[in-house]
Amino acid sequence: MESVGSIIAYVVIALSIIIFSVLAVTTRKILRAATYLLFALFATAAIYFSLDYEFLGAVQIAVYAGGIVVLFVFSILLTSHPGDNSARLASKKRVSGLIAAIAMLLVSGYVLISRCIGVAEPAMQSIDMQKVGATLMGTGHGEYLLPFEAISVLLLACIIGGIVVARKR
Amino acid sequence: MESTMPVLILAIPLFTFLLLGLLGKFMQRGMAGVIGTSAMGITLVLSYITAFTYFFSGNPLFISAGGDRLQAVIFNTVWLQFTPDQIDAAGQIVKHGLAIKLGFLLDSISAMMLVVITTISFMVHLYSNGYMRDHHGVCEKGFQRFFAYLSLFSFSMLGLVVATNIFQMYIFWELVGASSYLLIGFYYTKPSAVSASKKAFIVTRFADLGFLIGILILSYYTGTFNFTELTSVPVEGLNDVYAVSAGTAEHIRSIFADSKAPLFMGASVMTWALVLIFMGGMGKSAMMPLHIWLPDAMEGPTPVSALIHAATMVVAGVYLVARLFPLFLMQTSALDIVTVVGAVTALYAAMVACAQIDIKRVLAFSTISQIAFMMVSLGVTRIAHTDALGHEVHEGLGYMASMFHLFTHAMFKALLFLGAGALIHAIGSNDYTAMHGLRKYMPVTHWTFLIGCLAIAGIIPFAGFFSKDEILTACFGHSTVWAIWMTLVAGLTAFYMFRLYFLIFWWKEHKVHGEHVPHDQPWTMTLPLIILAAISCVAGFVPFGNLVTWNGHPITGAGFFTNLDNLNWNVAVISLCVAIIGILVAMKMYRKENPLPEKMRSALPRLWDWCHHRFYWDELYMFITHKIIFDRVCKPIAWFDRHVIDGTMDSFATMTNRLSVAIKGLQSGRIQNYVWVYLLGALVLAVVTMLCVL
Amino acid sequence: MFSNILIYFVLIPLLMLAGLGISRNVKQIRAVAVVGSTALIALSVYLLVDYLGQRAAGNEAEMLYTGSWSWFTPLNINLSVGVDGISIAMLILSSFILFTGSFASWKIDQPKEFFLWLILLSTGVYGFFISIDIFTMFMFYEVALIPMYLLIGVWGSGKKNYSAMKLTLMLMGGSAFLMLGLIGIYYHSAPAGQPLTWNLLEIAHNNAISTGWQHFLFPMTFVGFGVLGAMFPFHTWSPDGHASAPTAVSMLHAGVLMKLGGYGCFRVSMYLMPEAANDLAWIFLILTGISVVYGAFSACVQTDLKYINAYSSVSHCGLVLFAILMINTTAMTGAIMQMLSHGLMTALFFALIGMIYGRTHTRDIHEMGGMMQILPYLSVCYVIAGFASLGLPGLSGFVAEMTIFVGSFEQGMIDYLGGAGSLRLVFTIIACCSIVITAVYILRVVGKLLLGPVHDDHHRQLTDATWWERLSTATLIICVAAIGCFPNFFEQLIRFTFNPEFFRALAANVPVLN
Amino acid sequence: MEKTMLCYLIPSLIMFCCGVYGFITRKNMIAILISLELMLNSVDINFVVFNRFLFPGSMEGMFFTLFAIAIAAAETALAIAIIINVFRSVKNVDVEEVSKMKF
Repeated sequence: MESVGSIIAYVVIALSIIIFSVLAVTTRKILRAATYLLFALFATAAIYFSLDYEFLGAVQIAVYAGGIVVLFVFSILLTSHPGDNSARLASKKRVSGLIAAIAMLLVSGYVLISRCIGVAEPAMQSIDMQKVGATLMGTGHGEYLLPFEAISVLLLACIIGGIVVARKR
Repeated sequence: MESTMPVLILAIPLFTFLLLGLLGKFMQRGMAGVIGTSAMGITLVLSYITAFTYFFSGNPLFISAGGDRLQAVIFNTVWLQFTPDQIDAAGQIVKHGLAIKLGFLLDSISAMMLVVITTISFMVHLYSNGYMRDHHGVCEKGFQRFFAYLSLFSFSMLGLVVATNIFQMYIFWELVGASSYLLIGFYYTKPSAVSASKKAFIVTRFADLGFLIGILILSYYTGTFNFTELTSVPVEGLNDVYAVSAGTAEHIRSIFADSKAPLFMGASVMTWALVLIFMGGMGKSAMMPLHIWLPDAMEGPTPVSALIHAATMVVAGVYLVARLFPLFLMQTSALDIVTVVGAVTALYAAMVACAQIDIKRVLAFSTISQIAFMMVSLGVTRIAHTDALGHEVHEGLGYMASMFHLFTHAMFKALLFLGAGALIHAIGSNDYTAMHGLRKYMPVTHWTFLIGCLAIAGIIPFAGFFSKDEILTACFGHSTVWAIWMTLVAGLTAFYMFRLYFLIFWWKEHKVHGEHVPHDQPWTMTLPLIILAAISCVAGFVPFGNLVTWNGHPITGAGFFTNLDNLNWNVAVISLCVAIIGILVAMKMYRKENPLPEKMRSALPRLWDWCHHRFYWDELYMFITHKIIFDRVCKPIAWFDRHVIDGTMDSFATMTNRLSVAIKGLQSGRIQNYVWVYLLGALVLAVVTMLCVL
Repeated sequence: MFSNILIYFVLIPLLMLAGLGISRNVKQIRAVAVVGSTALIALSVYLLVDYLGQRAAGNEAEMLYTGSWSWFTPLNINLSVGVDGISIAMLILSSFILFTGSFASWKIDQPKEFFLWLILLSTGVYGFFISIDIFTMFMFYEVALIPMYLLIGVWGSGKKNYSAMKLTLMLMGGSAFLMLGLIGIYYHSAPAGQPLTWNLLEIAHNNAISTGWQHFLFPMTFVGFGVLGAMFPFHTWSPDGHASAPTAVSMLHAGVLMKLGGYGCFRVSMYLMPEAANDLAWIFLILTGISVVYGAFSACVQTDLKYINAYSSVSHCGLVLFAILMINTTAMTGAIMQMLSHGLMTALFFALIGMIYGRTHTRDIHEMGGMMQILPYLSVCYVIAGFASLGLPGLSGFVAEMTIFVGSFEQGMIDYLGGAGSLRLVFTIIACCSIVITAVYILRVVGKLLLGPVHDDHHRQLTDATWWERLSTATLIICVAAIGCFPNFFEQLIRFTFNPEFFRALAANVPVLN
Repeated sequence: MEKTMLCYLIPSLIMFCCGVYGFITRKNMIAILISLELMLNSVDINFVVFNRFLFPGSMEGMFFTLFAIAIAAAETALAIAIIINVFRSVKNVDVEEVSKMKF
């Protein structure tokens, strides 16, 4: 039996994920969409915390909320005038979007409900940073040096690519 | 006989053609005429020597010990080998493969034709030097070209008559057709000349199709093209010398008869072959129904008409039948066809000639009629028997008569044409309505023309009398019906020729327009007239029965007056009477201006119309070629090609295009669409999987 | 490799390409084209002389100058070369037409690019004729086809994009069939257990293609090559393509490229699959027989000079395939003669049409007339070409047609008397009719275009042929006349290949006279 | 009341569906990118949840999410660079208008 606090926390998190996600894709002001996204990301970070992945939650906040959303905001400011509303959606498009989304929801929801019901949260020790670091740097089984290096190269490439693409000619 | 002379006979005209054709425009016009004429003169001399040697030298190559004339192959080289020679193990040739050879076959008819061709050709060359100039003596434009073409024609015609094999004949047959085309269309700026030349070529080409197929059939069965293998046997002990033999022809016939399929559509294959070959002859010799090109061919310059369309090329058909005569003799059904075609054409052409206004057209139809005489004469020739009048008819009399008539007709018809040319040159029109009463102005032309008319009408002692008499005798020997038919045609001939003569030279006094008074032409034009008139007077005495017979065996003895001795006087009297009646009727109607012709015409309007319009053959042909072949065959085919065949091909392209346009929407480039489709696809797959698994 | 003379037939064009690459102005470009094509003529004539010498010395091999260099070992693809009399005839034809074509495009726009593609095309042509490896043959075939698209699309006239696209697509469609056929042949090229091969001679020697497979592969290859040979009903690229193509391209295309079709038909289809050739000839005999008269009838009512000539090509090339299908030594010899003859005279025709079009800017015969008075030289050449086309003795058309007719008729009679049906006989006679129809359309053009009064007074200012035009046409006329006057030389050159020992299709069809 | 795995997965699924809806319907390229982030994020949650509930002893899910976040950052940076570049040349970030490179 969970504590009431954690249930309330869960409900808040789940609701904010749902609400902000819906808002992020339905609002007609792009800057607001970015803000809603930010809240959804925070809520996700909260899920990570609640599942005892503190490091991951921290990364989520730092990279996503702190980095990506800021990028979004800058780019929005660069490409649109504040107060612009995006055009109303054509109903055909909205219907097709809704069909896809609801079909997805139904099919996946059916699978989830029929298969994943009743898996309780097992006990888990909180993961300390040292272990994370060792795993990331190790080369043994279940250790991630190679992907880490690959990610580093990728990020470097992205930096260069971003500069090249966005550079003024 | 060494072969340089025959080679030269062919080479000189060819060389002259190339010389004038390639370099003609760099030389003065008159020069071209001189070169052409003198080259032809040399050829004339060489041909005369050759013919004289053949007929009178007594050389064993040319005449056998028994007095039979032989065929000598002077030279013969392979030009195109179709099937290889079959060689046995020892390297000996077992059987010669099929090959076109080019060579020189000297026998009585080719020697005779050499004389005819070179004589007429030389006369025409000479005459053209005057004719192809205007009244101030300035040469016409294209003078060099004209002589080049004449040389080409002479070369081709000489090559045709000396052919050693039927394919060589076909080759030169086509070449004379082409040179005829070029010469008819000499005045190429005149649309009528252009269409006439086209017509001549295409009609004869159509006939040649039959000729070609005939050759193919004949050569398939016999395995050879060579005349010497088809009709002759080699003479013992001499190389390349042959004697015409009925036995060989009989052997050929047996090859056909013994083959697996001797009959085709009821007639024997050999008859088919010969009739198809004869079809080629019909085209060139303007036999009905392939005669329609010849009257139009008169669009060419008149000397050309004299050379090609009166004396030489048009008798090629007769020559062809004569060349293969032993084969025809073996297949009398083919000969019957020759007879019928000839007889019908003779009457038809004679009737039409009575109602023409253009003097050259009259002469053209007269030519058709006279050639038909030769054809009939060949057609009625059979082996020896007794005729209806109780006379012994010699084997091959008709053949001899035919060749005889060919010879005499060439002379007097060339004379008539050249005379007509002189008139046209003087008057500037082809219609007799523009002439009338010219006898005082152009005496030389008048007298020579009269001689020509007498000769063609068959009045003793002019050339036509003898040859026509022999023909009629041969006809009587075969069938009384045809004999009477041909006698009537002979009468008609006399009538229409004298109608022409009187309308040109008598009828009424000539009206002189302005300063231009018609007069005789310069010597280059009158000299040939006089020479040909002289020949027409004496040619009848040439002992053809001795010189030219189908198997080389003389019918009559040698000597100058033998023709008179050998006349069948019964026939001669009949034909003379008929001819004189014809002349008298013509004289009555046309000597002085009188209303009789007009009355006749209004009395028989239908007949006049039909004759005047040549029985509407041209209209019929026009209908067939334009309305049926062009409009009903060619145009639908062209339409079919563009719309059905090409349309199908295009519709493949259009269909592909439509399909890709239809599919193109899927590949819209909009990532959102892709995602949508992808997602739904994945979901469907998921559902399907679930339904299957669960 | 370079000791084999045949390699130079590909090497010289490649050198010419290099030469064009470095040439700076139009004079240098012309020099490269003329020198190169002259060298090719010299080479092919030398090859001819040497070949005859070897044959005279008693060399009885089927192909001479053979050589083979490995190219892609896993699939056993080699660059194998070798020639016999027929290939040599084709090489000579190609050289002369390239030579005259270079002169005919003396004043072309963008000469460098034009000659570049033209010579690339001829590289393909030469490569095709010297190859005896069917894979490289196919490759060179494609090399010859592709430049055509650009040559027509860029330098053409009229609705050139459509025509270029149509021509290329239809020929490529043919290639698809062809490739299928060739790969099929490869997989049946050797008896089980032996290595597969693309080499023509080895395949023929192995004789391992089963009759059932032949029945499938023969139509594939025959149709594939037949499309290029303008076989009914796959001929419709020809009128449009030729009408739009620039002069030299029309010349090369009708003169040489269409011969690739006929050559391929007999070298691959008939040679490698004799049983199927005998069994299935009747289908294609009907199609090609139709081509012959159909093309001729269509030509009778066309008004565009190039269309007339294109349809006449359909008719004449139909005769080539028709004769090949007779499977008779004489007829097949005639077919090769017809290829030579048609190549030369149609090149002459297209050259002349191009020259007339270049002056009058129209090809409609109703808009021209009396050219004989204005352009005497070109007109006389046109008349000569016309005479060659309608089969006047002394020019090349006659000997080719007569050889075909004699051979076909012989085979037709053999069939007919031997109880094998009268199809060949009937179609031979139908094909013979084409000589009349040909005369009709040729004389129609000559009458309308050259003779008669001048139709358009503006045309009176036109000037007659320039020296390069004269050279080009005169060369072709001399070639046409040479074949027409001395046909036996060419017949003997060609005939060697049609030996039943080599050419197995003939073995079933050895002529027996009665 | 126990918090089962489903409790986490359902919000994540809804988030994903929102992403799908947004991705399909929005025209603004940045909005599309935002939708994409939503989807990515929901997937991240799933990884973590599965790791946490099914394989509590191992860390694969967590690390995968970690890398996914890093890659998402890189991708977003690049995408935004491209969008800004596109905006510079066509003065628009509407995905319908940017069709010059199509076909």
